[in-house]
Amino acid sequence: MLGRLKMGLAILALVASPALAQRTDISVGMVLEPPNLDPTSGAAAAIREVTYSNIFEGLTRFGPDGSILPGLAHAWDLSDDGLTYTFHLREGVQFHDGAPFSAEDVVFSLDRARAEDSTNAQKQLFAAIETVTAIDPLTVQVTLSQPQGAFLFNMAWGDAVIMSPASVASNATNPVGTGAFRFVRWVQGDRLELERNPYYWGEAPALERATFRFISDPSAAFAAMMAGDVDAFPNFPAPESLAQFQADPRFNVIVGSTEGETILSMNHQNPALADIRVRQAISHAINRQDIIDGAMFGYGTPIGSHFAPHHPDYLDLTANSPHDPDAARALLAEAGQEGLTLRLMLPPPTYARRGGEIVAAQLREVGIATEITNLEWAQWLEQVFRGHDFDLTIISHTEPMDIGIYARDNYYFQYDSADMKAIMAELEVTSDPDARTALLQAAQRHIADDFVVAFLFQLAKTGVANADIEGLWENAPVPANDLTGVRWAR
Amino acid sequence: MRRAPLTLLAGAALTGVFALAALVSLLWTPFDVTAMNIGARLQAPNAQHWFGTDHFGRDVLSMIMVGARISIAVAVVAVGMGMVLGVPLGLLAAANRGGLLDEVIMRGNDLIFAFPALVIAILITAVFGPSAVNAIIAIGIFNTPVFARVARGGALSLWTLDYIRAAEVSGKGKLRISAEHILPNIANLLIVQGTIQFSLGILAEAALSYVGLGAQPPMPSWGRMLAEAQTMISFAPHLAILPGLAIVLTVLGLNLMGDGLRDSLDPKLRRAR
Amino acid sequence: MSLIRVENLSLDIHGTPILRDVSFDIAPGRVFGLVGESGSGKSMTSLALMKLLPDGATRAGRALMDGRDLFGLDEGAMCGLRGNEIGMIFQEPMTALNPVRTIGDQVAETLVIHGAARRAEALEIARAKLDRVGLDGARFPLDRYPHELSGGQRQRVCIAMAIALRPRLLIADEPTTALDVTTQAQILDLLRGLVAEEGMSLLLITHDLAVVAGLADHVAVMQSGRIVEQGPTEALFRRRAHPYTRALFAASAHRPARVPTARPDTLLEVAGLRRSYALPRRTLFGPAPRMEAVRGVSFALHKGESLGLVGESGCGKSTLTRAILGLEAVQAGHIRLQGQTPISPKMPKPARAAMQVVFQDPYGSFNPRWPVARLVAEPFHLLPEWPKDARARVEQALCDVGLTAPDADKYIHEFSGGQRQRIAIARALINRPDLIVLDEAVSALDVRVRAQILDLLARLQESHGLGYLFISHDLHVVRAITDRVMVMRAGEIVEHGPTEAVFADPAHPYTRELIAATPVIPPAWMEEPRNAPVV
Amino acid sequence: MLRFALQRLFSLAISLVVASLVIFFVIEVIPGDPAAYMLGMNAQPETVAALRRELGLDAGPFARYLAWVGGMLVGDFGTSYTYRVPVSELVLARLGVSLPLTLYALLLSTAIAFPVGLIAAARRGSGLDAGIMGATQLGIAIPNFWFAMLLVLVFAISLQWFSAGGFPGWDKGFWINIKALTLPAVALALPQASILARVMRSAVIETLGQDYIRTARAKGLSQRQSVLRHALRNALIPVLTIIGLQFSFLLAGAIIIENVFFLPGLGRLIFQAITQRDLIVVESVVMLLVFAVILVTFLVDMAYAAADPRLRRRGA
Repeated sequence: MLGRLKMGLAILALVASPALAQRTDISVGMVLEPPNLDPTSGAAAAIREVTYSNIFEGLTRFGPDGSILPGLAHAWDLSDDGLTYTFHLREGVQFHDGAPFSAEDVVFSLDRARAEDSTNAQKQLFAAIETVTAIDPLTVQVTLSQPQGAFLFNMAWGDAVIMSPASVASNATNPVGTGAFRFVRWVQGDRLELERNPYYWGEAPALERATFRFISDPSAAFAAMMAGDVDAFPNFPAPESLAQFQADPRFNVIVGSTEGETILSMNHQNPALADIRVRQAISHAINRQDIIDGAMFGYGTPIGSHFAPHHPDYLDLTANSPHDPDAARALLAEAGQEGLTLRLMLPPPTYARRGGEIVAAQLREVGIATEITNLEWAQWLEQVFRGHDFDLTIISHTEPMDIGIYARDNYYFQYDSADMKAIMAELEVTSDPDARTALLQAAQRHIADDFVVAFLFQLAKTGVANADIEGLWENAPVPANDLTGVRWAR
Repeated sequence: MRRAPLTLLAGAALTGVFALAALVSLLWTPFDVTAMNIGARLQAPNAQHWFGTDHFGRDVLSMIMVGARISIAVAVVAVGMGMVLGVPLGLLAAANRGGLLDEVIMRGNDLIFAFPALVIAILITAVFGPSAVNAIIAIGIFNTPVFARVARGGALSLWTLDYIRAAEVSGKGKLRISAEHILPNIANLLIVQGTIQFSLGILAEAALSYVGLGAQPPMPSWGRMLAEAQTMISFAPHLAILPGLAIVLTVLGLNLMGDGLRDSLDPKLRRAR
Repeated sequence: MSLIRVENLSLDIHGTPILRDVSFDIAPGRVFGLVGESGSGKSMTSLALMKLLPDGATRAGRALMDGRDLFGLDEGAMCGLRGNEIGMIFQEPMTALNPVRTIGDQVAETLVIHGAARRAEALEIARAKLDRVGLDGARFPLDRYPHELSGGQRQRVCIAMAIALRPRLLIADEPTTALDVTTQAQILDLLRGLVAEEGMSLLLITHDLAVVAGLADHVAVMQSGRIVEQGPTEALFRRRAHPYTRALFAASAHRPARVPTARPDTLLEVAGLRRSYALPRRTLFGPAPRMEAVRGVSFALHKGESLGLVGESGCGKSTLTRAILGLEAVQAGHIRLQGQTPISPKMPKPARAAMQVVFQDPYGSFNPRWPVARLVAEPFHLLPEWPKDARARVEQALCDVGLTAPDADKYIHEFSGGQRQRIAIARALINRPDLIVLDEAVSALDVRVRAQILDLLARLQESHGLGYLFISHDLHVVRAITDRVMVMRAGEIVEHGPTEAVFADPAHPYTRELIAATPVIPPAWMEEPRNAPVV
Repeated sequence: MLRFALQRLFSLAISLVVASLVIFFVIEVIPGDPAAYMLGMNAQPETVAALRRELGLDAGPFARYLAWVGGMLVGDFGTSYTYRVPVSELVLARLGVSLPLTLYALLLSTAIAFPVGLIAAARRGSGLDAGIMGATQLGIAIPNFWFAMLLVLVFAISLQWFSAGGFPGWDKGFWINIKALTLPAVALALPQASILARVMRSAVIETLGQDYIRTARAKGLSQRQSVLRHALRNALIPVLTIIGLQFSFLLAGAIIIENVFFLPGLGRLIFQAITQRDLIVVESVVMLLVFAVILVTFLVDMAYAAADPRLRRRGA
């Protein structure tokens, strides 16, 4: 380890001489540190931001635009009944510890994820799988219990990566995958280092070394970028500083889209909020552009339903609930809810904390008082998400294509609509693209008309990078910092 | 000796300005402190907004005035709590000096001192949620042993005096003596310590609300104003500088006042000057 | 021919006049005594000579030594002078030494700082000097720390330090005031020997006329910053020309006129009293050794009687006093007041009412935040209920002790030390007790005030039929005010009997030692001035 | 001395037991489940239950307390829930930052405070003294996080003399790390130095009023000599107490500063562990800090005894 490190330093010293060569190392800033490095046993986005595609790979993978690309499987066949997928695996792939990759590893990984005692945070991705069988070392057959339109999409998630049984137990601290980079070391609380995997099956990445630095404080992040301690900050935590980076030729500001629909969630168990007039009033009280300007300094796209604007099936429904305080007041009067007081629980991210203050001010305009409580994530999960002990909360739902949450039983906002459930059930078994589009748009309209929650805006991905870096993902279809295509231009 | 009234005056004047601002804010502020005007955000100080506006377009002067109220209220109540709990403990320990109760109280004190204060504050807010009340509790807990120690120290030296003997000979019990003779005579010490703790309380409240554990929005507080301003310091420096100055000047005023008070209340120190 | 000549020394501190036109000569090899009551300016005179005055002092006059005016020297020159030409020792030996440095080191420092010797050599000289002041090398190696020595031993270290460079003038500011009488005698002997041997002059500052009488060749009497009278000791003592000198002498020899009031019935009975304290353990698991403060003390005090208790510090008289006052539990024996319930910390309140106390320190005896009326009334707390005529009784008590009724509304800081002691007595009288314990009650007072308080005590005893337990280290006072006396040493009463008998013919060697050590003015000097030879 | 030490050790042990109980049960009642936190919004209840079993969270609180305390006695602090590495490893790595930072800040504050306090005491009442006292008042009044902000703005962003934060690691060389710790240490040291200078000044002034200083002056020592030879060592005793207190304060109290300079120190570990409900880490680190404080207090007591011969023989 030390020897390797010294060699690395020597190489670094050689290549770091000015104008000799392009830089081949990068320091990437992240707001949150991953708690551990096993994406199959933990939900933290930070785990994926480090490991996705860099260390671990799945059968399929997301491209920068959200399309599904071949991963460890270079091709696949689907049976006519839509129940059996046959994956053809790549040849000559090996894990970082030298273990060869084969169909058995796929069987192991998928079986582990759906087992009784699985601790996979997205276990529902695997719910449709009936059996997984290795036909031969390079062929795997997956049988589903019912056709699933999104199966290949599901297999591209970070939670569905393939691991080796030999190293699975220690992946939390010493991840061993098949990706283009391998794990070097992790200084907890500070940084995590990767180096190029010389035995990578695909095209060798341009970078030789990559360091992720964990900087949670927004002003520290700003300082680190400005001082050149960090080369890129793909999810920069302080949108207010972006204008300055934009004005500085040393930096590129990368503004892209995410899958994060940011909503003002309402608890339908609260008798006042069970009344659609109150919910509609709240929706009219909200001024989306003020929230985007005030909280996100202009970064974000207003939405009128729970759907990503960059998706082809998106419908712009913002006109359904325009900013109209008078209408809001009238609706509240009609519902007999003047003088309503609601508890607004806010998780840590800026969009929630700042957005919450603006929302509170806007609700006050129409006569709704709010009591703001700032919660940490753990408390938010326990109290709001699991305990349903809240009236209002602001949260960004970052999973892709997650409009289905409005059809879930006993989901935290406690919305219960038979119509919505019917739409989603039909969608599940529909594979015709036009029919799917129609269903998805019906779903968008349904929840917008029901004013289930107040839809605020689509979270933007705002990153900052050294102007000489190219190949960073602009958008975030999934949380990831895929470094395989990143290179220094000069 | 001649400097004492000057520091006292300067300190009282500084503190008075902020106390006055806090009082006035109860009745009137230049602007509604919670009213947002996103269009008018991040204005530098100008004729209309003397201290400029913040990222939500709120008036910074109004926020600083209300923030003074929060800071002072939290610090006063926390110091009061420390006094109410700590002074009787200290008196009790001194009355039983050398005894088991004394030992238990003093060891308990040491133990509280041994806990890292900010960490405990974070734990308290993790249990009860962040709020001004919990900030008060956290600061108050750490004020308690301070006052216990000061009260005990002052009381111990008094317990050796003959008028305490005389009171004992007059059949007075420890508690009665502590209340009648000891407490009034350590009042000076407690007032001086109270001023110091008050200023520390302001700093502690600022630190707690800076990390988001103090008063919750929309109530403005100096610490949170600083935290929010931090990322904007390079293009809206007034947001970071003005609340910071408010903290510095209030604490400075209180410290000067504490020094002045000590000098004028403690004849021993007055002689030493 | 004089070693040092002070001319018209005047001193103000922050504008307050302290000294006015003080002039005197000290001859080589002679002892010059400066006597006066507290606040008369005698210590300031010595500090002025050393130029160690506090901030804010302004000075006029001259102090000539070898024709040089000390007051005209700069600080550097003075540093060269102090410790070298003029040595000085102070009143409080317990705090005069640096607690964190060894005694050898501190004595040697005098030599090193003046460049008189290198360190190793200086330590040798320090050894010799310590031997000279009576601290032999076997028991007092150079690496002892001050806290390991008693007060008298520390004063010896201070003396060794002051004489290390054989200065020509030694200033001793109340060198024995803080010491026990037997120790005082030894230190005075030592100073006398040093003056004779080393041929240096001594400026001895004291409030005690008897000390001066035994030691000084010349005496100056100071009052309020002025020297009112000076001259050769014996002549001055005999002549007493100035009224103040006369008053001072009269007061120091004062014995109040007493009428015997003792009756045979027992007021206080102490039988077989024992009290010991645990000391820190010497070994980890062995039993803690105990210090026996009081070892089987028995005595009785009769109604209207004045009983003295004398002894040096550490003899156990404080513990005994506390036990009698019911502030401390005892391990064996008992104390009864008028044959009632035994006295103990848990005794019922009314049982305490028959006994009161007056303490030594007139400044620490009163809560500064209470008016005198409340202070004096405090013992009413012992009564079953607060008397309706409380105010009248307070005023009566104040009048009894020579104060006035309006004084009841003042605060304690408005009174002088002697007046405070009167208030303390008023407080003790308020419940009309039978017994008053006087714990060093006049020890902190100047002689003239002391005489007045003694008169007051004698008068009150007569008028109120009081019993006194008079505890003191001062044999003069005990002799003046008591009927019987007990001598206490190491927790035991070694001798007791009628006061005059004990003083005239002490039986126990320790009593004899005590009496011998007490400095006295030769009785012949004290005859009325008209008999004195004219000088 | 030995007896004194043993006595203090005994009360130290009792304090630790009480502290461990308080810490464990306070942290137990914190709402929020580490397993739920780790698995996020989409996790199914049985998945959370499985993870709880895996982490050993299904045992009763009392059993877990005993296991925790028992483990600590043999040097096993348990395994972090989220990081999945031994707590002792985490803590050791963080100490590698926090300890040097604390010592650096302490060194700075002492190096500033000693001469400043001494000069102010020696020139008591002068304009210089007034100036120094005013400056220290200001130093105490400035919140250290605000000061840190200004330091970053000036020295890292504008002048670029220092990096804005981070910690290269000791394997990268000594000076580079010292440089990285300089701004944080300055931010931490300023208020501490101000306090220490004031304590130093009043301690020296107090000792200067002692009788033995008068004795020393009467021996012919100049004002300066008497300060250096006699006042200083006696004045050190209260100063030592403050330094002891500051050590423990800095060790844990640097959370905010560690955030501003994104240093991987103990304070941030605790903060992060609390938000992630990594309770075993919180418990162990708080316990360790309490232990450190109690130990430092003990050492300061022992240092007193060494500095002051009057205490040295107490109970010997």
